[in-house]
Amino acid sequence: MELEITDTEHEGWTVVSASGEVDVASAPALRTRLDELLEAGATRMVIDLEDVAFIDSTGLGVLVGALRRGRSANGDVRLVCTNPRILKVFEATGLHEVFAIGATFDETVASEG
Amino acid sequence: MELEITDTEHEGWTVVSASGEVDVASAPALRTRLDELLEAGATRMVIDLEDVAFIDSTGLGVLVGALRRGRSANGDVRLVCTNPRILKVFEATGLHEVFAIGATFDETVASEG
Amino acid sequence: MVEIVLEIPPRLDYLAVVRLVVATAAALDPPLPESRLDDLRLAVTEACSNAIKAHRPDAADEPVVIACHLDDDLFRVDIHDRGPGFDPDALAALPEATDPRRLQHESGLGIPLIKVLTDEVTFRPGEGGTVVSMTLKRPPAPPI
Amino acid sequence: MVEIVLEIPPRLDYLAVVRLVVATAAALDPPLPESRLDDLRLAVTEACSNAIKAHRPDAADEPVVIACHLDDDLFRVDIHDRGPGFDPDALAALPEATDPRRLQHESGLGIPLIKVLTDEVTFRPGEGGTVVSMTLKRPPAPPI
Ligand SMILES: Nc1ncnc2c1ncn2[C@@H]1O[C@H](COP(=O)(O)OP(=O)(O)O)[C@@H](O)[C@H]1O
Ligand SMILES: Nc1ncnc2c1ncn2[C@@H]1O[C@H](COP(=O)(O)OP(=O)(O)O)[C@@H](O)[C@H]1O
Repeated sequence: MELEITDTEHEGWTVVSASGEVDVASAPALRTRLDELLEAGATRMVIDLEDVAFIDSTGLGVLVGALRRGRSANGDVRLVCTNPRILKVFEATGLHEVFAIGATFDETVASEG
Repeated sequence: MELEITDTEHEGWTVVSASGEVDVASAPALRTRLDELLEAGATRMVIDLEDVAFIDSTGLGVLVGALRRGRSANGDVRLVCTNPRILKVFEATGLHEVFAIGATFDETVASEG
Repeated sequence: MVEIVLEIPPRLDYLAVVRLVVATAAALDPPLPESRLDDLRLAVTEACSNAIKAHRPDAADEPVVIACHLDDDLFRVDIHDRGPGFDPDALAALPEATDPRRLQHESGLGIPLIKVLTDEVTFRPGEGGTVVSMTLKRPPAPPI
Repeated sequence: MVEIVLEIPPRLDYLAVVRLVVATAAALDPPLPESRLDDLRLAVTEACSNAIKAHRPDAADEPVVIACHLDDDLFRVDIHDRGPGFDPDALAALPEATDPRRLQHESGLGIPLIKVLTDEVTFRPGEGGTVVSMTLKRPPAPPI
């Protein structure tokens, strides 16, 4: 299962949707895309993980790196995720306390962050 | 993927629907079910392979055995199949000339047999 | 050349795993086209089911070995059992489809199918058993 | 006890095959429940990606070996690389999630994840490298 990445603008946020498996083999493509967007000034980002079937620690690391860069530019990186298989990985690593994670775009952008 | 087998009566034919993979591991279950039906007098049989994703030579052998028993009791065993992946296996073995194969129940029971 | 090897107990309920591994290996870049993957899945099932059936009962602790070799132009899978061996050329042909006696035969389609579905197949004795080698041509890699 | 062994080249693009094989083996009767299969897929990905990264470049022709052992009550997978080895107890812990310094760390989650996701994990030196052994309990077989 390949990883597909698309992005679009929505209400002042850059929404990046990933679909497929984010593992050590495919994560570099996600890192490159997020870096390009951050570089281009998209520091307020919502990453939609609804179509992600699998994520490993390298995939998580890419998200952490994006969050650091976004925050250090006074932006933020927030997540949309309801898949219990993916949420469980955030909980197993404590990263559910690092990221704002909402069930929808509206919920995640409305959260305290 | 398990093999599931159901049967029903339709216009004087016993319609057996198989779903899943018919291979050397699962074919004995199909053979047992067909034998029971033939034993019980269901010698006019339509086997619906529309939901079969895979069939191997043991699965084909089970169909040949049912055809022999059906015909020797003055009945017949006909097939419903449109999946090119399955039809290809009948063609590769010449069994498309042994069985009446139709795209629908109506087509296969209307054929010369 | 890249090699992916799978060892399984000589039991028919592992065939689904074998199909999966071999097809996944053959789908690596440059992938076999979908219809050739179907051919491969079936040929491997036939050869591996023969290998499992031929495996000596007293060698039940030793695995059936499925080795996939990925070359630039060829995908080869070798299936190695610990059985008595056999002469594939000595197998009797099945009656024609139009011959009523065809219906007497519920078995014997495995080797003929393997021959039709692969680009090449060889059978040779190997380490206490038989090695069946099946080759399918890979599509050319796209130019860089 | 049943054993299924997979050998792959030390390359990260084979991880999807590894996940598939290990999860298929673990789904054999009595199958691990779906949520434990998820745990296993991730733990195996982490251990195998470490193994591939640790594998010595001059051993690139030798495989990373993934061996699944199916016992009555236990599913165990051993991952064997040809790398320099390491001391898992010497790894520094990551900062707490609430510590702003947490964001400085993009790596180092693999071993902690493996520990959380499996029922037992051991790391030991083995034949020119490391063997990571991960065990998950299998559900009891239904009474006959
Ligand atoms: N690996 C093998 N080792 C020993 N004998 C084999 C092997 N493969 C095939 N054979 C022999 O060849 C015969 C024909 O095989 P095949 O065409 O697959 O049909 P079937 O398995 O239905 O009999 C088998 O019945 C078996 O006797
Ligand atoms: N099989 C192995 N062989 C050698 N070193 C290893 C192995 N597995 C893990 N390590 C070492 O442990 C470190 C921590 O691993 P891990 O927690 O998976 O995080 P990461 O892989 O992101 O660094 C690795 O960076 C590596 O130095």
